[in-house]
Amino acid sequence: MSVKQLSDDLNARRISRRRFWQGAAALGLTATGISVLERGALAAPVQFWSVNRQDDREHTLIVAVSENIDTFDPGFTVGSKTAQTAIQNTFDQLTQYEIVDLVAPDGTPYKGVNTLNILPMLAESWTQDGDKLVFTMRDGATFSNGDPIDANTMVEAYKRIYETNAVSTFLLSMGGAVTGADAFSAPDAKTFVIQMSKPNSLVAQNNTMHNTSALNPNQIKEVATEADPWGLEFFKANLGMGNGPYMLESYKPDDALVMVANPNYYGEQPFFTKVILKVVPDASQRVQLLLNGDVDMATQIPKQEYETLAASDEITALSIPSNLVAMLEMNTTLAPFDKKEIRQAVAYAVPYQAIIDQVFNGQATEAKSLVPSGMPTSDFSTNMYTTDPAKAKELLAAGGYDGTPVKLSFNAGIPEWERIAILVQAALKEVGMEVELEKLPYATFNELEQGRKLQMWTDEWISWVNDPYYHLSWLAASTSPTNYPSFANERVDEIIAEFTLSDPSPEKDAASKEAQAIIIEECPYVFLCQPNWLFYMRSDIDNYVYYNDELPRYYHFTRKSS
Amino acid sequence: MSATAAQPEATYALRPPFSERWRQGMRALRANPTAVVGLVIVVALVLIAIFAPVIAPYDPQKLDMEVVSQPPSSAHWFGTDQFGRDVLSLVIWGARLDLFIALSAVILSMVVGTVIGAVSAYAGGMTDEITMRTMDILQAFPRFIFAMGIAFAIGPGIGTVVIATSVLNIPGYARLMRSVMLPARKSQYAAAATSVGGSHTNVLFRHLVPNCLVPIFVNSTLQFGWAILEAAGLSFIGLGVESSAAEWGALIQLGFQDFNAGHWWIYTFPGLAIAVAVLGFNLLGDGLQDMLDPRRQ
Amino acid sequence: MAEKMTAAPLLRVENLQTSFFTRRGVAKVLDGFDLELRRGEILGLVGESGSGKSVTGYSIIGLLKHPGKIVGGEIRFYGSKGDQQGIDLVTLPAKQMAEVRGKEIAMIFQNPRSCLDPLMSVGDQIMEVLKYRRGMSKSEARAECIRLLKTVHIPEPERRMNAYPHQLSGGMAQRVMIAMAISCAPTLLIADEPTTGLDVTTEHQILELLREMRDVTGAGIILITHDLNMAAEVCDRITVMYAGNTAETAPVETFFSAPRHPYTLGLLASRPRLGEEGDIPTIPGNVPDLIQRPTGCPFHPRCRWATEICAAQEPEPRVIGEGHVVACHHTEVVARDVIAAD
Amino acid sequence: MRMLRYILRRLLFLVPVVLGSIFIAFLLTRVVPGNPIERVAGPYASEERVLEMKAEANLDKPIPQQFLIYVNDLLHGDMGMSYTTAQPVGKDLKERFPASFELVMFAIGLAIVLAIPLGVVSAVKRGSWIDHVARVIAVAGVSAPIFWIAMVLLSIFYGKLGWLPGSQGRLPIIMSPPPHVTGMYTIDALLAGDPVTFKEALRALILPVLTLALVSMAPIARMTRATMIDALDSDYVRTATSLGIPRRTVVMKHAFKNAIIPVLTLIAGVIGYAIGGEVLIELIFSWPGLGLYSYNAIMSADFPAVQGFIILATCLYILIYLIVDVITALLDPRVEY
Repeated sequence: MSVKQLSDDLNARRISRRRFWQGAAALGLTATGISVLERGALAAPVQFWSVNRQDDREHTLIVAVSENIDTFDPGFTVGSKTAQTAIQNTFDQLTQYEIVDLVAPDGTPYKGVNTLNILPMLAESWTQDGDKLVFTMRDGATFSNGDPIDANTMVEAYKRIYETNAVSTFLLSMGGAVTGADAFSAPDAKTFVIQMSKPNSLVAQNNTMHNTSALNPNQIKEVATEADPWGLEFFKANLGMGNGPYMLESYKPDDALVMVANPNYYGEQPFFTKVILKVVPDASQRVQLLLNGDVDMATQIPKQEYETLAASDEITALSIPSNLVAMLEMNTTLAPFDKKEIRQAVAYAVPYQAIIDQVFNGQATEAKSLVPSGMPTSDFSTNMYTTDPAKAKELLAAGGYDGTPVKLSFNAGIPEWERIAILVQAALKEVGMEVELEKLPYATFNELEQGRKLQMWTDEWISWVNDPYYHLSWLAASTSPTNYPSFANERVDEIIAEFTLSDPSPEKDAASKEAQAIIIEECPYVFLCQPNWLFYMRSDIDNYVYYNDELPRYYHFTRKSS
Repeated sequence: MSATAAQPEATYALRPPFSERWRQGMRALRANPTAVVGLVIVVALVLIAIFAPVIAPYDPQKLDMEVVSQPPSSAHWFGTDQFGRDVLSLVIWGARLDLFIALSAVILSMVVGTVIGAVSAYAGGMTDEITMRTMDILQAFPRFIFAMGIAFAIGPGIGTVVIATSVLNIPGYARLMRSVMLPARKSQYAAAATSVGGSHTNVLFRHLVPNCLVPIFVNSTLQFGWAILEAAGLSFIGLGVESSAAEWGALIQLGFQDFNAGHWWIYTFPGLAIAVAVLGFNLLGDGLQDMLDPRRQ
Repeated sequence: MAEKMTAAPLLRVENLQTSFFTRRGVAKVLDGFDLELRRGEILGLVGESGSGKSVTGYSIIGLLKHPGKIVGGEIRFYGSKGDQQGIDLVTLPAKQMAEVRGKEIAMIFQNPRSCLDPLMSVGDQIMEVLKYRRGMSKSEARAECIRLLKTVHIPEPERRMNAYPHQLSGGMAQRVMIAMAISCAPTLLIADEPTTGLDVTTEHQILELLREMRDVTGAGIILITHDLNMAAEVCDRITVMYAGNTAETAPVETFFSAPRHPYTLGLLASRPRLGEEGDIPTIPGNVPDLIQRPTGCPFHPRCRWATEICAAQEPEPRVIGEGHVVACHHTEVVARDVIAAD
Repeated sequence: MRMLRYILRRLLFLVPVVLGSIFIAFLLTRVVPGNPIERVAGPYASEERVLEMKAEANLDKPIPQQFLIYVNDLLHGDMGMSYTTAQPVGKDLKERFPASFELVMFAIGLAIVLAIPLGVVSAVKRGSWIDHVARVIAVAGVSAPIFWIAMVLLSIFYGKLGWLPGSQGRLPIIMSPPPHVTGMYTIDALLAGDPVTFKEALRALILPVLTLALVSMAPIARMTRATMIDALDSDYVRTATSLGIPRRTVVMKHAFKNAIIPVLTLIAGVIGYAIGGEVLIELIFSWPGLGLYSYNAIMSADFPAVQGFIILATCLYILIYLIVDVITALLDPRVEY
């Protein structure tokens, strides 16, 4: 019998409250834990009688989201934004970024984060001591059932990430920074230590993300089976017991995910006691719901909706510069894009301004290097590509393009890609390159992209860590799993290997610029633009904080009283 | 069989030749206004499709950033889309592509289906049994999902749409063909032909098939409408033809991206085009069905 | 027999014109057709397919289907009350016509099994008529239904009542039809090829039953048939129709002993006779196109006695004997030839 | 008892059809290029992990063996785990079914209520202007693309007028569903005596139901008209008329009853079509039913989910036909059972 099953049973009234208490005690839950569970469990069925329901509308935040959960396992979330958001709001990490006041280019003040200043969160304080990250654990931090969190909890949790070969392993061990599960230790219950292979600033930044969320070791033990000692099956389908400001109340795929405030949270209770992530698959319907006030926020809104939403008095539309780069990518191992001249010809043919104006409603800035403008060492100076059909024709001829039509593939789920593809198709046709558009369901697209089977395609990238080497490691290192154009350049590989984990230095910055210049010249990516991060909420919602992982933290939000 | 005394009892052998029935049908058409409306629409569509290059005021593939998302005007009767393409021209060229897709899908399913049905009816026995059970299975499949599955499996493109929309029509044709064939097989046609020494294949295709074609032809008219709708549906969820193609479903899909911006003309006109076309084929098919069915004259 | 001949007329059809407005043109299916029926008489209406026999029946009972329409003439019906004036069924408003149907005039059809609602038991169908037409309660209707079924000699009526049409033989179904038809004691019964599709024994039984019904109810019966043998078996008088006209009317004995219309002669010659071998002579040619009717006598293109006048002028019916009426320009010539041949 | 035997016999007869559909569903997912594991694993998973996952899903085995394993699992009530919801497919389908069923039943109910009178009137007034208008009305519904109708209806009745709820699923977002009994919110709300939830559930149904009903109407109306014309022209209707039975009774009792039997079979087909065919409606109305589930499953190459859905839909289709057959057998004394 598991906690979840127990609460489900109570929920469905299959068992009496007495049996519930007995069962809970048998499971070894503390009294607080039981009461929390009971409250959570009873919440739903009691509710249907409260016809009012409008009562708590004030403190209920409703968000229209586009997709279901793919996995609830913090170690493995890379796809679904809904999953990442749920995890981010139900788990605290050891550290967090400092929140600062910023001003958008259009003059709107907003809150963002300073990625250079990492503050404690679950930890009471932290320091970097050479090749060691030392965290002092907070007193009184517990999981939502009351189980205490100490350094040993963290060791277990990080061990799970490494033992299960989770995606987070990739983040933490970037550049060989953290090599194995034995890098995590707890000299005492209050002290948690991460041992790095050499001093660097990357691990501390990577460590602020939801992928390092710590699962409750007690719960892992409970759900583990012999074949599955880390409970992979369970945590894929079920959100682990969290330690953050919210806890999961219910989740029904294609319907809604509901979170409620965690009464055992060590920090301040959030303004919104309930957050409903409502799945609305059709993008224009999400906008309709937002415009009509049935939801407070809507995510994954196509860029072309900006004008409509920004024009509404009832909507706050934030347009915030972001490090996201929209790119046209070419497979450097497939003809005709195995020739540099052909790739450069494409870069000269692309109608950059039309894309910014027509596709992104002007809510984008030019992008001229792989390292985006908001990231240290970004260098646009060597980029000479402008929309120049004559030059493009010249280069096509120089590259010996034989007129074979090429395929431009894109992910059907994102309307911007379709629009970009149509514009690029027309532009390339003008310079003599026949392009067939291939609109692919995201599953097929992802598979073909990961399998390096696409010829030319559109995609985007944002680095959660604001570090050029982190960024280059993902996109330009020849061994990177996400270097989809299969770009391989010895010098770039060398630079990445040498400087990714090194301390800041003028040479490090210069090397980054050198690598950028090489990538611009070799042109595996055509940088279309840097779209702004657009965020929409009803005007009565306040206190949005922009994080560069783009996941909203609902505990910051408040509702203005009318 | 309800035979009113006013008409001589129709027997299979006594049915007038096709040309006579066709003439009767044409006469009947005049007495059936809804079918006439259908016929007029269909003929108009076919003409538009054939003469698209002449009729269309603009090149439908010409992007023009100067006139993006313009509402209907004297220069652009149906307005322009997000890429400055002329919606009227797109809709006109769309008739060509959509009719082509529908025609291909109908022909494909008709050919495959009728051959299966004819062979099955003619062969009888186990072959018939197995074929018809297979058709049962196919018919029990959720239609659109199956089309989606096929489209997903073979990837996007015109050929995909044709195949995806045609596969599940096959059982309908096979069944129809078989039901028409079974009585026909026993009739004089087959007996006469085999008695003068025709081979089986010969008998099957030279004599029996032509006599079964009328109901199949009528059914196809109705299938046309379905094929257009299904192709549009596939385009809507992104499993259809190339995004930039002048296909009604693809145009609606692009138009819907600007739904909230109030650019109604981008999705309304292709939508109306589909509605009118499907209505035309349905009314015509409906009318033909009435007219060619001797009982409902 | 003789006193029946002098009985009061029940129905007099005069110059009836029924046309079918088809897409090809107007088909004059009945073109000035005359007929007279007396009470208690069985009149045989014979002719080839398409001669307008059934249309006559439908015209009388008012069941012509679109696009058929009565365009002229009179159907004077003298009803059960023996009204001297009679009522003209052609001009009778639809509502009153519906009153007449079933109660005064009933009709039985060919293919009796398809004439019964397949989803209702025969008892329910008969009781339905009794309920609507005679205002009977359920129990009354049930009793009456059993009585009616007994009348038409259906064994075990209580059990048969629950049978569905598909469970009945054709003969049984026709008996049920007759039971329904006589349920309101109509004065006129039209039987349209009532034995088509029945075997010879059953055919005989049904005809016998019809005669019995006439004897019991005193109704006049029009028996529509293409089978002269059948007409001979049961009818008092026979009217031969050709292309919507009356060719010849005669008492049954005269009809067979002294037929005078060329078409009648043809029909008689082409009827199959028991025990005869060899080719049955057929009437050459086809039934004329009713949309483009031949001028003059409609039979002239097929008639071996035809002369110029036949093509020019339509023959008027002439009385040539006791109840014997013939519409032919050459009755005398035909009579001479026939007698000579005998 | 005889009926029971009839049903059993029919069920037995359907076994090969179900097996066949399982096979085709299986085959369909296997001809998809690539396989879902790589996508599920993501770009970051190590190669061993991918192989391990493939082995877990039996995708490393030859296809015939995969099929046998699948059928064996099916026989044990296991339809596999969905890659997209991380839940057993059987559980997913069970959860989604009531949402779709409620939608389809209301829609077909509405379609029947509208289409059958249209067809009857058309047939009775055959050739008149009423007939022509009724036929155009019936056909018009099926002429426009379903997603187009849905979007336009939403923009009018939600966006512009605000009369009806938008694309928010089966209940207003902040309402929780009534206690689960049937899973159909309208019925469950009534059972719980909760008029507010009932009203809201009904309101949420209006637009999707209307959209689906519009496209389901045409075939029903067309078939009703045809069978009604046949029935009105039939010998038994002529008999009833010749006996002076009132026209109303002739039309409604004799003609209609006979005409409706073939229409029932057609309705079964329409229901079957609707259960698999309201994908686009569920997508646009955020309706958490089988259509949206199968849509997500296909778009993410979720083999077990796609297979499970197809098998369920096929079985439902067959079941509906069986029910109609039984109804027909009860209505029509000619059917032997």
